[in-house]
Amino acid sequence: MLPEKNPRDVAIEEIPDEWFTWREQNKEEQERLSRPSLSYWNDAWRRLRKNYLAMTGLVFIIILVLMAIFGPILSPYDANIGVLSKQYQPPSAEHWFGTDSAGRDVFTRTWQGARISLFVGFMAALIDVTIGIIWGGISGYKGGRTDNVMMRIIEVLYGIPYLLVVILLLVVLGPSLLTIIIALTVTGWVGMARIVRGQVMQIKNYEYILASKSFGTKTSRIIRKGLLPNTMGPIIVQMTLTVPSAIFAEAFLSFIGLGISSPNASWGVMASDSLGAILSGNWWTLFFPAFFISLTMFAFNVLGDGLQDALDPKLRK
Amino acid sequence: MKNEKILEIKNLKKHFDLGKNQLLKAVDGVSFHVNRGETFGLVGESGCGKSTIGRTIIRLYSKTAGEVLFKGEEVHELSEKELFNFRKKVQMIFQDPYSSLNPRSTVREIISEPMEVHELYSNKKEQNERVYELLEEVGLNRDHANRYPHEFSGGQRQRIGIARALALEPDFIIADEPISALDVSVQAQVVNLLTRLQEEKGLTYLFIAHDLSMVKQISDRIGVMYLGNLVELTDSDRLYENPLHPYTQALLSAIPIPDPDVEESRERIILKGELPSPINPPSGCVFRTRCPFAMDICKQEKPKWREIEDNHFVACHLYNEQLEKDDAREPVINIR
Amino acid sequence: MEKILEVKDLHVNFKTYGGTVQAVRGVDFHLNKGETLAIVGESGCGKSVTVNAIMGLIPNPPGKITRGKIIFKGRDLTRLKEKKMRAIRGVDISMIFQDPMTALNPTLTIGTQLMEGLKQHRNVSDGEAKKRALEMLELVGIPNPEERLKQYPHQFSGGMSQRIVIAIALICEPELLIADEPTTALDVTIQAQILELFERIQEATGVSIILITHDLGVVAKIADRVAVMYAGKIIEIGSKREIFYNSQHPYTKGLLQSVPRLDVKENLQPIEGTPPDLFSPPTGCPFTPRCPFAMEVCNKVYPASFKYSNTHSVDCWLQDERAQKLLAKAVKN
Amino acid sequence: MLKYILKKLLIMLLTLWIIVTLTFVLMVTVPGSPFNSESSSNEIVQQNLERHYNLDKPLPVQYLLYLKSVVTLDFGPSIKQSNQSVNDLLGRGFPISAELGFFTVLVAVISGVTIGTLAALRHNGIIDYFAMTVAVLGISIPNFILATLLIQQLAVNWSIFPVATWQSPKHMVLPVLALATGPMAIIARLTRSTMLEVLTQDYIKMARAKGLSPWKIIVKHALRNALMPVVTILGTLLVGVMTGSFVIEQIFAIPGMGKYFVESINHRDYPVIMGTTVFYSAFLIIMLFLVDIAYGLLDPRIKVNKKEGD
Amino acid sequence: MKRLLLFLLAVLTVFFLAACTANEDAGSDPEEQDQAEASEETEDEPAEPDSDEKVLRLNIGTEPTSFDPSIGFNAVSWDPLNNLMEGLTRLDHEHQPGPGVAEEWDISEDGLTYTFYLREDAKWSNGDPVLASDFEFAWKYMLDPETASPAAFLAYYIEGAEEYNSGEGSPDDVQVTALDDTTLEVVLTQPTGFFLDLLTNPAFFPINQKVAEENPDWHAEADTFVGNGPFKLETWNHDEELVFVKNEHYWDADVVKLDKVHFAMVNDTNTQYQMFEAGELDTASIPPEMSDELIDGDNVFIGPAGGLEFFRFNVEMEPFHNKKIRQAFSYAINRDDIAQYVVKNAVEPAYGFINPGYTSPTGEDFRDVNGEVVEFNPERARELLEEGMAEEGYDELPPITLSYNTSDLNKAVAEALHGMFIEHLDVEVTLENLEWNVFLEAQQGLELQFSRSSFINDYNDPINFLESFISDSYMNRTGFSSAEYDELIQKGKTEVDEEARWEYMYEAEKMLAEEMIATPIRYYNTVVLEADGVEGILRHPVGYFDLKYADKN
Repeated sequence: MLPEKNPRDVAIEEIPDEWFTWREQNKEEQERLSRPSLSYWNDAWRRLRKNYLAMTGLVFIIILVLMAIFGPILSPYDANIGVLSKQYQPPSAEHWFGTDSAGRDVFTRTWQGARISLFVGFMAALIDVTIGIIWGGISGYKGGRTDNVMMRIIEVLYGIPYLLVVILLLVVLGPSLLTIIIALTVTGWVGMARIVRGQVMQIKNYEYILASKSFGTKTSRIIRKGLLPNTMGPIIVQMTLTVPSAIFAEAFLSFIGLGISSPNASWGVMASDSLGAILSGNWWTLFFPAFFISLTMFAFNVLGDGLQDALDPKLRK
Repeated sequence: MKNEKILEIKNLKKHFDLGKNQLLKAVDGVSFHVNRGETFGLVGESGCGKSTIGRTIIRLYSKTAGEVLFKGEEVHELSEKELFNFRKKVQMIFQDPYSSLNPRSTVREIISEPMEVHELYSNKKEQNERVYELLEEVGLNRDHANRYPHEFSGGQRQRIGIARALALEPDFIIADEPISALDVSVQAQVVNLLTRLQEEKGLTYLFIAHDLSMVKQISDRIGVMYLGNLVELTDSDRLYENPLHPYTQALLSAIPIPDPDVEESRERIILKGELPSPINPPSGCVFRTRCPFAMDICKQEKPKWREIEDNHFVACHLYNEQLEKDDAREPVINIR
Repeated sequence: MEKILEVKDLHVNFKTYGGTVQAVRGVDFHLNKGETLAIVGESGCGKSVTVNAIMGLIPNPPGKITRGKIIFKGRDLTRLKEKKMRAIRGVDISMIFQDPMTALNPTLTIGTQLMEGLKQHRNVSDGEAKKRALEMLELVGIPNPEERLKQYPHQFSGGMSQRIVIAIALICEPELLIADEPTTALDVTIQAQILELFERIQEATGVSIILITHDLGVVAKIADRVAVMYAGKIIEIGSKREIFYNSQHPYTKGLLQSVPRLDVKENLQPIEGTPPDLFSPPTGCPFTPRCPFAMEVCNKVYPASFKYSNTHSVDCWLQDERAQKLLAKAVKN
Repeated sequence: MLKYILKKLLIMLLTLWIIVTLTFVLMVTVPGSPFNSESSSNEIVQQNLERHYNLDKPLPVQYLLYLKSVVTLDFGPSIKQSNQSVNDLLGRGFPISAELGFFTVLVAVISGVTIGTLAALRHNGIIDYFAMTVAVLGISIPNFILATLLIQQLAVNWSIFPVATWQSPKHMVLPVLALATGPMAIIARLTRSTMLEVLTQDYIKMARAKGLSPWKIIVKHALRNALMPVVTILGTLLVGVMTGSFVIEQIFAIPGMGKYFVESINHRDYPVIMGTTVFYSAFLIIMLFLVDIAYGLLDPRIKVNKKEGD
Repeated sequence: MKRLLLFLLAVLTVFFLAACTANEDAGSDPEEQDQAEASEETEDEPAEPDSDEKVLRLNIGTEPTSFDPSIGFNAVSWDPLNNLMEGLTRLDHEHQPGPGVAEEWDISEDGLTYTFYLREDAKWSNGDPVLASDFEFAWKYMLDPETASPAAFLAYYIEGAEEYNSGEGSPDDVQVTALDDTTLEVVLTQPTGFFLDLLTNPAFFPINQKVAEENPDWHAEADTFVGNGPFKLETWNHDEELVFVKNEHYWDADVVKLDKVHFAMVNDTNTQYQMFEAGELDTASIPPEMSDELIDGDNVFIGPAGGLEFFRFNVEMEPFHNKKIRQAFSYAINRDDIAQYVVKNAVEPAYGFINPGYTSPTGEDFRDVNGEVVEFNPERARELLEEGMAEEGYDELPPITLSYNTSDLNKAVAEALHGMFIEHLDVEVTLENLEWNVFLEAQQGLELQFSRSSFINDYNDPINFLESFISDSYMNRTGFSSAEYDELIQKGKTEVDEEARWEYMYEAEKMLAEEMIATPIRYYNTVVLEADGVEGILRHPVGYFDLKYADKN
C-alpha cells in the first residue's frame, strides 16, 4: 500500500513514528463552536461597523443631533433676533455661517432649525412606528376577519394622496409644529403597518412561535418575546427612512407656505426663504440649511441601507 | 403497561377554510392510537397531512371533527387550565432546526422558556442548573447556554430543541420530522438520542417523518398516510414484510437501499403521476388516480378502515371481503 | 477508458463577512466517458462548489478558484475566457439543480426556457427548435407537450419541473451532465421516477453524469463510482462496490453505518460530533475530532493519498504501515 | 379575475368617497370665505354670490349637491375665475400635469432602471459607487432647490434651455429633470437591490448554465423579474410625482393642475378645491389600481385572486 | 468612505458653481448694460428689417380673474383690461384724467351732473362704433345685484346706484342716460371732485351691448372678446399666456407703436427674474435679495404706487385699548431700517398715512404740509409703555399676536418688527401668518390683535384712505369709533371749499396718528426692471399700467 502522492510538503518518511499513537476522542472538540458568541444585535452592530458608509451616516446623525442640542448654546446670538443693518454678511469669524436677510446669525439659526427639523422627523417616525406596530401587529397576528377588515382600511387610506390631505389639514388646522406632525403621520403610518403586518404574518408561522404556543405561553409573552424582537429589523430600517422623508416633506410644505410659524424656522423654511440666494450670491443663506437637509437625507439613507444589510437575517451564516 | 392507550385519535378531521369556497382537507378522517411507551411512526409524502395531525393533537389547530383523547380525555374540550396542564405533558419537536429556535434568544432563554411559563422553579439558579443538566443530557455542554442558535450546526440545534421539549418532563413527545432537515451522519445522532431518552424516561413518541427507512428503525408501529387519509397501519416489521396497501408497496419499493447488490436485484413499482391537490381530492379512494389496481368501486366509495389481520389495518377495496365474494377483485388497468 | 473530465488540485475560496471560507481545498478526480460518478458528503463539504467550478459558475466575487485545473476534453476550463466557456456551457456540459421550482424562471414559459439554449448555440429555425423541444419533453415523459410548452413554471408540480429542467439540460446533447442533488427536494415516489429517467437517458444518450447527493441509497442505485467528500476534500474515491463493501476511510464507514436501511433492522451507529467549519480548517485531517481511530499524526498532518486499488484511493493515515501495526496491536488486545 | 377587479373597484369607490367626504368636511371647517374681498361690503351681493354657489343651503344639502356634482362629474363654475368652470380648469390643467407626470416617470424609470442595473452588475465596483452616489444625491436635494439651481445654471448662465413655461419639448427638459431626479434615485436603488437578489436566484444560474450571453441573461431573465418591485411602486411613485409637481409647476410657471390645487386652497375656491381633489384622487387611485392589475398580468405566478400573505 | 467624499464634493461643487456664477452675473449686468442704453436710438433709427414686429414680453403673474370689466376687480385683470378697453376718460402722462372715449364733457355748476360727448371715431375691435348706450348698459349691468360685481360700490356716487345694487331700487332709477349715440349723462348724489379719476377704473369701461346680449360669456375667450382699447386680444391660453395685438380700429391707433404684447403668467419671483435675465421677458420685478445689486441700475423704473403698508391695532383688545401702549409700539418701529433692509427696492419709509404726491389747492404736497406724524423713538416708546402699563395696572403685558397674511415679504417685515419690539420694548410678540381669506375675515371680525394691512388708493384723493377709519366703515377693522373723526371726514368729503376741505383732512390724519389706531410702515412704490429698448410704458401712481405709448427697440 504505497502512497500515491503526498499532498503535504512533509514526506511520509519524515513523520516521526511516535505520532502514530492513538488519540483520545474529545467530546468538547467534537462539539466545538469556533465562532465567537454574539447576540443578534451584537452581530448586526459588528457588521454595521464594517460598513464605513453607514457608520459615517451614523456619525453624522449623532453630530447633527448633538449640534441641534448644543449648537444654539454655543453661539452668543439669538436665532430669531438679528441686527438688520448687519444683514447678508458672508461667513466670518464673527458669524460662522454668515447672517441672513434679517441680520440673524445663520449658524445659530441652522441649529435651532435642526431642532425643529429633527424633531419633526423623529416624532413622525415615532408616531408611525407606534401606530404601525399596533395596527400591523394586531392585523398580522390575529389574521382572518380582523386582518381583512384592518387591511381594507389600510388599503383605503393608502389610496388617499397623502400630500393632498396634508395640505388640506394644514390649511384647516393652521401650520404649527404639532399640526405638521399630525398631518405627516395621519396617513404616514400605513406603510409601517404594512411592513409590521408582513413581518408578523411571516414570523407567527415560524416553528419557534408554534413551539412557544405548544407549551402554553401566553399570547402577550409570545408577542413580546417572540414576535416583536424579530420584527425590529425591518421596522428600524423603515424608521431610518421615515425620519428623512418627514424632514423632506416638511421642507416641501415650507415651500408652499405651510411651514412652521415665524420667526422660528426649520431647515425647510430657511431654505425656501433663501431660494433667491441662487440668484443673488448670498450663497450661505441657502447653502447651510440645504446642505444639512441633504446631509441628513444622506446620513439616514446610508444608515438605513447599512442597517438593512446588517439586520438582514438572510446574511447571517 | 405497553398496551395502555395514551393517545387515541378517532376519525379526526381537520379542514382549512381557504376562503372563496375552497376547503383544504388536510386530515380527512384518521383513526389510530398510541400506546404508552411506544414509538408510533407516521409516514407519508409532503402534503399528506401528517404534520397537521401532530399540531391538531396538541391543539395548535382546532379540530374540525372527530376525537383526540389523551389519557382518555378529549383534548379539544379541556378548559384553559386543563389545557395548560396538558401542554406540560405533551411536547413537540419541530422539523426545521433553523426556524424552531428564536434567533434573538440565547440557548438558556430558549430552554428555560417553558419552565418560566409553567413557573417550575422559583429561583434562577435552580432553573439554570436544570438548563445545564438538560444541555448535558442532549450531548451539549453548559458553555453553550449563553450562545445564540445561529452559532450551532443543524444537529446541535435540533438537540437544543429536544432539550427544550424535555424541560417540562413530558410523557408524550410529538416529533414532527425531527431529522429530515439534517445531514445523514447527524440524523442517526438525533435518533439515537431520542431512543436513549425514551428508554431512560419512559417517553412515548409520535414520530412523524417522510423517511420510511428511518421511521422503520425506531418505530414500534407505523401508520402510512396519503392525502389526508391513513391507508395502512401495522407493526413496523410487518409493514415491510407484508405491505398490503398498493401505496405502501410503492412507497417501500421507491426507497433506495444503500446497498448496491440489493438495489440491483430489487424489483420496483414506479407510481405514475403526482400527488393530487388536497383542496380537490379525488372521489372515493384518494389513491385511485395513481393506483395500478384501481377499480370502478374505488371511484365511488371511500374504502373502509379495516383490521385485516391482528393489528394490521388497511383502507383499500382490494381487501374488501364483500367484493372478494362478488368476484369483483379483478384489477383494472389504470389508464392514467 | 476515455477520461472526459479531470479535476486536479482544485481550490476554491469565498470571501464572506466572517472571513475567507476555504470551500474546496484541493480536489482531484476524473470522470470516464459514459459513467456516473456520485459525489457524496454532508452539506457544506464543498461538493456543490466543486461542480459549480467545473461549470465556471463560481460567483466572483465573493468566490474564486485559487488553484488547480479542470481539464475537459484537453482544455483547462479554469483558464478559458468567459466567452469560450459560454460555448461549452449547455452544449458540452449541462447542469441540473436541486430545487426545480426555483431553477425555472417564473416569468417565462417553459417553451422559451427550453428553446433558448438551443437557439443560442445551434443555428436552428423556430420550427426546428420547437420540434426538438417537443422531442425532449416526450423523452423526459411529459404528457401533452404541445400544450405544456406554452405554460409557466408555476403550473407544474415539482416532479414535472425537474423533468423540464432535465430536458433543458439535455436539449443540446451534452457529453457531461452535472446533477446537483436532483432529487433531494422531491418526494420518494417522485424521486423514483426521476432516477428511472436518469437511467433511461444515460442508456439513450450515453451521457456522462456527475451526481451530487447525500443519499447513499440513490448512490447505490445509479452510480458507477463514488467520491466521498469531507470538509472540502475528497477523502475516498472508488467504484461503487469498493466504497460500499470495502470502504477504508473511517468517515465513509461511519457514514454507511449511520444510514438506516429499510431491509434490515440494526442499531444505528452515528458519527459523533459536528463537521468543522471551513473558516479555519484544521491543518491535519479534518475528521480527526470525530474519528474513532484518530492518531496524533492525524491532527498534525493531512494524510497522504493511498492507492488501495487502481480505482480506489483514500486519504487516511490508517493506511500507513505504522498505523497498520498499531491497528493490529489494538485488535490483539 | 373579474371578482378581484370588482372588489378592487369597490375599494376604490370607497376610498374616493372617503376622500370626497373628507375634503368636504375640511372645506366647511376651514376658516375664511371665498368672497372676501376688501371692498365688497354689500350684503345683497354677498348673498347673491352665496346663492349662486349654493353656499346658503344647509350643510347636508350642500353635501348632497356636492356628491351629485362628483357623480355627474360637473363641479360647476370656479368662484375665483367666474367665467371658467372647474371642468374647464381640469380639462386644461390635467393634460399638462399628465404630460409632465408621464415624462417624469418615463425618464425616472428608464434612467433609474439603467443606473440600478449597471450598479448591480458592477456590484461594489466604481460604477456601483458612482451610481449610488448619484442616487443618494438625487433623494437628498429638495426638488425646489434643484429646480432653481437647474434654471440658474442651464437656462440663465448657459442658455441651453428656456427658463420656464410649457411650450415646446425644450421647455419640458428642466421641469422633468427637476421632478424626475428623486424618483429616479429611488428606482435606481430599488432596481439595484432587487437585481442583486435576482442575480443570486437559481434560474439565473440555470440560464448561465445554458451558456446564454450575459446580455440575454440580464434582459430576458433578470430584468423582468427585477422590475416586478419597481412596478409595484410605480403607483406610489406617480402619486409622489403628481404631488411633487405642485412645486415644480409653480417654479416653472406650468399651467398644470397642481397650481390650481394650491391656488384654489389659498382662495377658498370651493368648487375648484373639491374638483381638483376629487379628480386628482380619482386619477391616482385608478393608477394604483391599474398598476395592481398590470402587476398581476406581468407576473404569471400571481393569480390575482390569491390571498394576500398566504 | 469613497462614496461619501464623492457626495460631499458633488454637493459643494454644484452649490459653489451656482452661487458664484450667479453672483458674478448679477453683479456685473447692470454696469455693462448702462452705456448701451441710448434713448436716441429709438427715435432716429427705423425698426430693423429683420425684426419688423415690435413685440413686448411682459409678465402678469397669474391668470386674470376675468375680462368682464364688472367682475375682474383686481390688478391682474385691470392691467390688461386697461390696454384692451378704454373708458370715458384715460389717465395721461401727468397721471390726470384726460379724454378717452369721451372727447369732452360738461360738469354742471352744482357739480352733480356730468355730460360726456363721445368721439365719433371710437370703435369696437369688431368695427362697431362705441355708443353711449354701451356705457349705460355696462354700468347698469355692473350694478345689477345678480351680477354680484365686487366693483359696484365704486358707482355708488351715481344717483340711484346704491339702491339698485342693494336690491331696493330699479335700474331705471340709476341716473346714467344715453341721450343719444354719443352723449351720456350722469347724475351724482353729491359733488365728487375725483369722479373723472374714478371713471378711469376698468369697472366703468363700456360693454358692447350687441355682443354681450348675444353671448353673455363674450369676455371669456379671445375669439369672442370685443374691446375698444389700443390693443385687441389675439390669444388667451388660460393660465399660460395672453397675446395682444395692435387694434387698428382704435381711434388713436397711430400713437400705438407696439405690434404685439405677450403676457406670461409666471408667479414665482425668482423664475420671472431668471426669465428676464435669460432674455425671455422684457420687464421683471426685482427679487428682494437682488435689490441691493440692481436697484441703482439705469434699467430700473422706480415710481410711486399710491399705497401704504401699515399695521392696525385692535382697540377693543387688551392691551391695545390703551392709547399709550399703542403709541409705544409705534415709537418702537424703526421704519428706516424696514425700508432699507427688509423691503428694499427703494421704498420710502412712511412717517404719515397719506403718501406723498397729493398736491393741495395751495400747490403744496399733503405730506410736506402735515410733516411727520409718527416717529421712531425708542426712549419715548419705553416711557409710553411704562406709563400705559401703569395706567392699566399691568405687571406684564398680555400676550400679543401679530398677524399677517402669508407672503414672504410680509413675513420678513413681521420678523423685523418682532425683533424691534424685543429690542426696544422688551416685548416678545407671537407671529401668526394666515391665508389671505382667513386673514381678511378675521381682521374684519376684529379677531386680530395687531395685524398687517395695506391700502392701495382707488382714486387720487387723500380722503380715499382717511375715510377708512370712520365708525361704520367696512375698512375700519380696528374697533375705533370717534364722532369727532367721523365729522372731520364728512366735512372732508362734502366741503366745497377745497382749501377748507384739505384742512379737515390734515386734521384727520393728525388725529389718526395721535389716537394711534394704526401705525404706518412704508409707502408702496413700483419698481420694474426694463430690458434695453423698452420705453414708454406708462405707470401711474394710482391706476393701471398703460402700453398705449410703449415702444421697444
